[in-house]
Amino acid sequence: MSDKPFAITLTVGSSLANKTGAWRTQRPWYVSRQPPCATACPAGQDPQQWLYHAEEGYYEAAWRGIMAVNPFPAVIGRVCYHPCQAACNRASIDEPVGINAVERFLGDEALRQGWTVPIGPLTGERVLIVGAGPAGLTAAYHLTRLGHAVTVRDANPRPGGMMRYGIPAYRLPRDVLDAEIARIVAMGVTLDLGRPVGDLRAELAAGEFAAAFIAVGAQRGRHTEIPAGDSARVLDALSMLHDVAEGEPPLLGRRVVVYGGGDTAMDAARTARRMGATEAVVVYRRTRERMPAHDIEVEQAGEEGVTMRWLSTIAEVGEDRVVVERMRLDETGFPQPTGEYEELPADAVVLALGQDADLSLLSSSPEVAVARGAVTVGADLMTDLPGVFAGGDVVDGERTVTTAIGHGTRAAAAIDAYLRGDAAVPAGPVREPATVDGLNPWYYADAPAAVRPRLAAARRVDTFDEVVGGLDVDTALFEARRCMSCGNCFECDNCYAVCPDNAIVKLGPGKGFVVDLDYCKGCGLCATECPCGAIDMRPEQT
Amino acid sequence: MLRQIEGSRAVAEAVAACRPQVIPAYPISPQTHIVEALAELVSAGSLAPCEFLTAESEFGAMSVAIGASAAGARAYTATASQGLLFMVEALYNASGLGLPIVMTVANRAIGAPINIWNDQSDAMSQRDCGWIQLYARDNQHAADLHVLAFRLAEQLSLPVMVCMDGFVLTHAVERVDVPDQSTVDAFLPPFAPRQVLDPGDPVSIGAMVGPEAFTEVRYLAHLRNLDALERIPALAKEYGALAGREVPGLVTPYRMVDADIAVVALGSVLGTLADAVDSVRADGIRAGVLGITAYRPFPFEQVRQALRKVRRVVVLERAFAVGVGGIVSADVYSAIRTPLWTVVAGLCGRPVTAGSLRGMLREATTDRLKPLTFLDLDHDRVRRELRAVGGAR
Amino acid sequence: MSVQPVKFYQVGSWAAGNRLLRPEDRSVQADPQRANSLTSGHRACQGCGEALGARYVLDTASRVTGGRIVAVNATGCLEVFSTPYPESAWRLAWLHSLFGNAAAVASGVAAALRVRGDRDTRVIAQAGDGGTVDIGLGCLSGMFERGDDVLFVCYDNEAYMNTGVQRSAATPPAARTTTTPVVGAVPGNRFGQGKDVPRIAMAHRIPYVATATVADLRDLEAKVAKAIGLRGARYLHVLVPCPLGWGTASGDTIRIARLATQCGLFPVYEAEDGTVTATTPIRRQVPVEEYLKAQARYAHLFAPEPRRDLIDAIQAMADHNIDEYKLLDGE
Amino acid sequence: MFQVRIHGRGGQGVVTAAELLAVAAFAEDRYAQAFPSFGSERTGAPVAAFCRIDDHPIRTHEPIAAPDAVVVADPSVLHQVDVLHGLRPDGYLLVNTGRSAAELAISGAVTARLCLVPATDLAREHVGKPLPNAALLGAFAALTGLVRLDSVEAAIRQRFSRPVAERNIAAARAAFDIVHAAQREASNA
Repeated sequence: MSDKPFAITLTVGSSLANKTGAWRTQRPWYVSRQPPCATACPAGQDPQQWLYHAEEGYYEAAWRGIMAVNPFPAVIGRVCYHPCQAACNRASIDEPVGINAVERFLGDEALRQGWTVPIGPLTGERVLIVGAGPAGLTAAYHLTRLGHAVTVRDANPRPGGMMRYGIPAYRLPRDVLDAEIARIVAMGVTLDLGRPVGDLRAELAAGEFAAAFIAVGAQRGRHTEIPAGDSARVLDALSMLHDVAEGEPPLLGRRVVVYGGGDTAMDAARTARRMGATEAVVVYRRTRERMPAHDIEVEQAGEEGVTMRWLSTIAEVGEDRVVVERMRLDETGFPQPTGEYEELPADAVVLALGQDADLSLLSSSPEVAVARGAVTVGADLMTDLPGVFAGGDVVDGERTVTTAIGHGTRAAAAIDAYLRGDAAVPAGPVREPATVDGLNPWYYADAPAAVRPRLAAARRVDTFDEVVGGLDVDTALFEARRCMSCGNCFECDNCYAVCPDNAIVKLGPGKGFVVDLDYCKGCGLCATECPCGAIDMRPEQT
Repeated sequence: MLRQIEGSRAVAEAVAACRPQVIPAYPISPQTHIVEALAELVSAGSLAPCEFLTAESEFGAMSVAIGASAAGARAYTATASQGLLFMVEALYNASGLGLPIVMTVANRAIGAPINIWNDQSDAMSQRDCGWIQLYARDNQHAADLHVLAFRLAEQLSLPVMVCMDGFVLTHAVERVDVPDQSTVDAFLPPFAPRQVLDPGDPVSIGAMVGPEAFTEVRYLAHLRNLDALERIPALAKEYGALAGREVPGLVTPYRMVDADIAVVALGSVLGTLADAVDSVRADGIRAGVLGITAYRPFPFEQVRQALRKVRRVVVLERAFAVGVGGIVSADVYSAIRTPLWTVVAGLCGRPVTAGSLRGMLREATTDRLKPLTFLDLDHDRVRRELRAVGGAR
Repeated sequence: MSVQPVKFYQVGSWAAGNRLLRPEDRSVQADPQRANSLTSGHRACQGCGEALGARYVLDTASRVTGGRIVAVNATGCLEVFSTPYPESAWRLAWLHSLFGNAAAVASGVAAALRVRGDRDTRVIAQAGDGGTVDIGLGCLSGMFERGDDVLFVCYDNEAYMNTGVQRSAATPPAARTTTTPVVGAVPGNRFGQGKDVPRIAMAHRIPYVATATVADLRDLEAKVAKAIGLRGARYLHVLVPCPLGWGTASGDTIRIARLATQCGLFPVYEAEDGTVTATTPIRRQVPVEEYLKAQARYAHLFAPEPRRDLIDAIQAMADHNIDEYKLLDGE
Repeated sequence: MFQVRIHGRGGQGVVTAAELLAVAAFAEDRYAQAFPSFGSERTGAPVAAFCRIDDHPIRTHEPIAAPDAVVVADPSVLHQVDVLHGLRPDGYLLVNTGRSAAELAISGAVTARLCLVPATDLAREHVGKPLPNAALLGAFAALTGLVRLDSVEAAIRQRFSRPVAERNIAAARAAFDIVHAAQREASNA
């Protein structure tokens, strides 16, 4: 304005003519890092991605995020040992985010709301899946979404595999399992039950199926030679759990000894308590620390009155007792006999010494390599027999429902690619890991994990009611919001606020931010004050 | 209205008639009676709306005036001597920012040695601070100059200093026609600032200016200051017509028509000079007086014209530059470019008597006056002191 | 089971904004429509804490008053880097007069507004520590004592940065400045000197005195809003780290300010009518070393050989603050 | 032009006295100029004030060196300052005292126009306070005839609130009468 005194009085905002971006030697760069929860998930889920929706109360969107990978949120929300939480960066601040509990809440909410998943246009291709367990049903779900016609065959009269016949109802209520399976079946999957597949080659000879997925699981309980009297009752844990699941519980008596140290042993002992056993003793040859069973299982078993005998082997089984030999660990940590014996009263002995897969269906397919009881597969889970894939407990790896679901998902993708004639499954972008030292934890308020209510331990022993309760709407939201969004912008506006030069442009909800390079001097405040480490400073090339 | 009234009171009432809106003040003799009177008028509600603030220092007082003026309020304050010097930084800022503040300086000497009596060393020390400087010859003039000062300041967006001799005028009870409200209102429109701090139309006032523009800023300020030489006579005429009396503007000649010796001076000494001139004329000495009202900007042309035919020019100084001599003399010389006499008189309240002035005129006309003379200097005392320090000359 | 109240644990109340919050509950700085009172193109150094503090304060004041503010600025970095002819980075009515008179000039502006009957426009005076605790203290005290309707904000970076990092009365003990060089038995600034101006302000019994830092945006904004809501003389003392003068990385400005509060050296509190009414507790206490180590102006405390004695003396100052302001008494 | 110098002590109101005299002259439409001896004297210190009265505008601002009249409001300054300094040979000397010239050790030779008046006593009597100004002005009016008594009264009324003014006017009149009577005696003698 000319009426203003020359030079002494200036027009407001005229500094915009001075492009201070020229001072910059480094520039902020918005990045997306791989959160540890996603890295750790055997099912290949990215919990952060769906928690983001859950934080806002968009539960259906969150649930669909899960369903993109895992069709069993309600099941996994109960039976998963959640390695995601073990990896969670929040553990270094207070406690890990209860990802698993939120997943269960979302799974249950979906069942309450009756949410369904659409299927794609039919391709006309048919796929055979052997085994209606988590791996098989997951593969069936994804293939069906992709438009392929899927037939699932299983020897058992009911679907679910280990989810039904291995995991007791107090850990996984059957109505939940049935509902999530029913949702898959409703998509058009053909279930062919009570129909074991004896010879895969013969099965595929008809050419009805363009591809097959072997997911028969490991159903056969391992045995060991123990001298036993004629009248001694020795059962196998798997068949015991199977019979209980089928409603034909075996007679065990008042005093039960379970032999083994895995989760199955805990399941057997806790089931025995529920079947009326006054004493349930777990005998294991190593120490608690070396026990393969997950802590939560051991802990809950203890709460339910199950007792443990570490460093012990069963030498002999009599009519109403077992003879136990004490062991000691040698320097390699291997148990060695001590020659010291004692007796335990026992009406029945349940063997939980691990399981093997029944691979007889491959007996006429020698080209399919098998090593140490597991089918050999490539990265795409395909066997040596083109078009024949395998996953779940029949291949090498951790034998959990979560891992099986991961296999099912990967196999489905691989089978789809195979059917389309694509070479490899397109791999997702490789992201740098979001480590805890990349965070600025100051900005995260302290928060304890939401309480997961439990039924009184006393009630568990005579009922198969679910032991661990779920989160309600409030606590689910609470838990979801504890996520720190490691390595990925969650629009906290810090970068926008801390820039001394107003050089961060806010694009609006969901759109994030961009740097105005006309004015950014490259001070790096935005990167330092980004809570989740989603901004890098990169040198300007000169 | 004609009143027998103390100069400070007359000035305070003239200022009040100008409706100042913010008056910050810090007390210092001999300015006190002016701000006391204004404080009373504000408290009594007869000057409203107006904010009277007691500042924590003269520096603070001028700073408050700067803020008030920049925010669009008519601001006034008064000070003297050390107080004016304590304000110096803010004085330059007020003129640099072009804020039309009006301030009375009740002229007083500067210490050390500490003193309270009248001379013009204080205002003279600020002759270059960018303010317009007007010097009152008597209390009527002082009262009228304040009314004129507000209009002039606001026309030019420049601060104006009205200088009146401390005690000699501020404490003298004389006959004054105190400007009445209707006359002032007719002459002085409400303050319409050139620039104002307004959230509705924001500007940034007080930028840092470097070599690329500072010279131009200063040159423009100089032109604006010179503009006062055109406006002052017009305003004096206009206001004089309204007030019904003559209001001395840039310069005032007295018996200069046939004068061959002229005394140039500022302030209250002009009255005494007129008496002295009258009496020496009785002795046949054709003397005259040129009174200067507007010292900044300096009216070179008017002074040149007034002294055109004069053979001898004496500049009577109420202040002096140690190591140099006359202050006003330098300005007068650059106006006339002919040799002149500098007489330093009445420092720190030493009376300037008609007798001494007559003697001065006689010496001047007989060429016995030294180029730099200290009127009524106690030569014996000086000689004794010089001897005492062994610095006899 | 006990239902816990739903909070935004992802960022709590610490980050500027949060997509989970209602817009009105987000900080002013999260608002895409914020005033940007000090806009882009100013010439402050990279990571300047003062530039940040000034925008935080004035944007909040602007939001609270609907843009009716006038700012008076003392001479100093903020003035120099914001208004070098021909460009101004301010987007509000702004006046710079002198180094030592910001408070008095603001008093004059307030008087002018009062006499014009404008009660909506609020006056903010701002100065660095030099313009506040040293050369400006006389005018500031006068403004306090008269109760003029002005909010005076001191952006304290603990030295005269504009002139090249010379000591001010706000420079902390042991700190290196160009006039407190690191030589002699006690290198850097002397112990036992300096002024606690917030306390001096409190001694005037003015309605509101508060300290804050650029590390706690919401706290700062709340205090500005509260101060603007009150009439009379108010004083806000904001710690603004200076990367140049403190010898810190430009990206660490906020982190350093945070450490200053978390070690106890800079107590954050509010006082009304001369009495402390609220303090912001330390959330994650750290020893003073962590704060000192990050700044080159304290390098001589750690090398060539560590000066445990001086570090302990500084820790003692922090501990004294922690006791005096009960900084560890939890929320 | 008639010039007056008033001597007294700080706090006795000699400055006010000079001002009242000027106002009285103004009331008679004459020109006057009153001013104090500029200084920072505190209460009790000897001070002086001045007043000029003329029928023409007064231009000069120099101090009064040769007064036509000297008023001494406090006799205790008589031998402390040279109150007679510059006094015209035929000048007036008005002294506030209840004593005689001899007692005050003022030789009658000083001036023919010496006048002693107990202004403080009159003030005590009429005003109730030992403030001699009004009485002295009344006496001055009688002694010099420079201003009329009613002009002095007008000045007093203008300056003070009504009751105070009336009491001071009473004192002024009393002093006026005393001096007037004394003058008549002298002229009759």
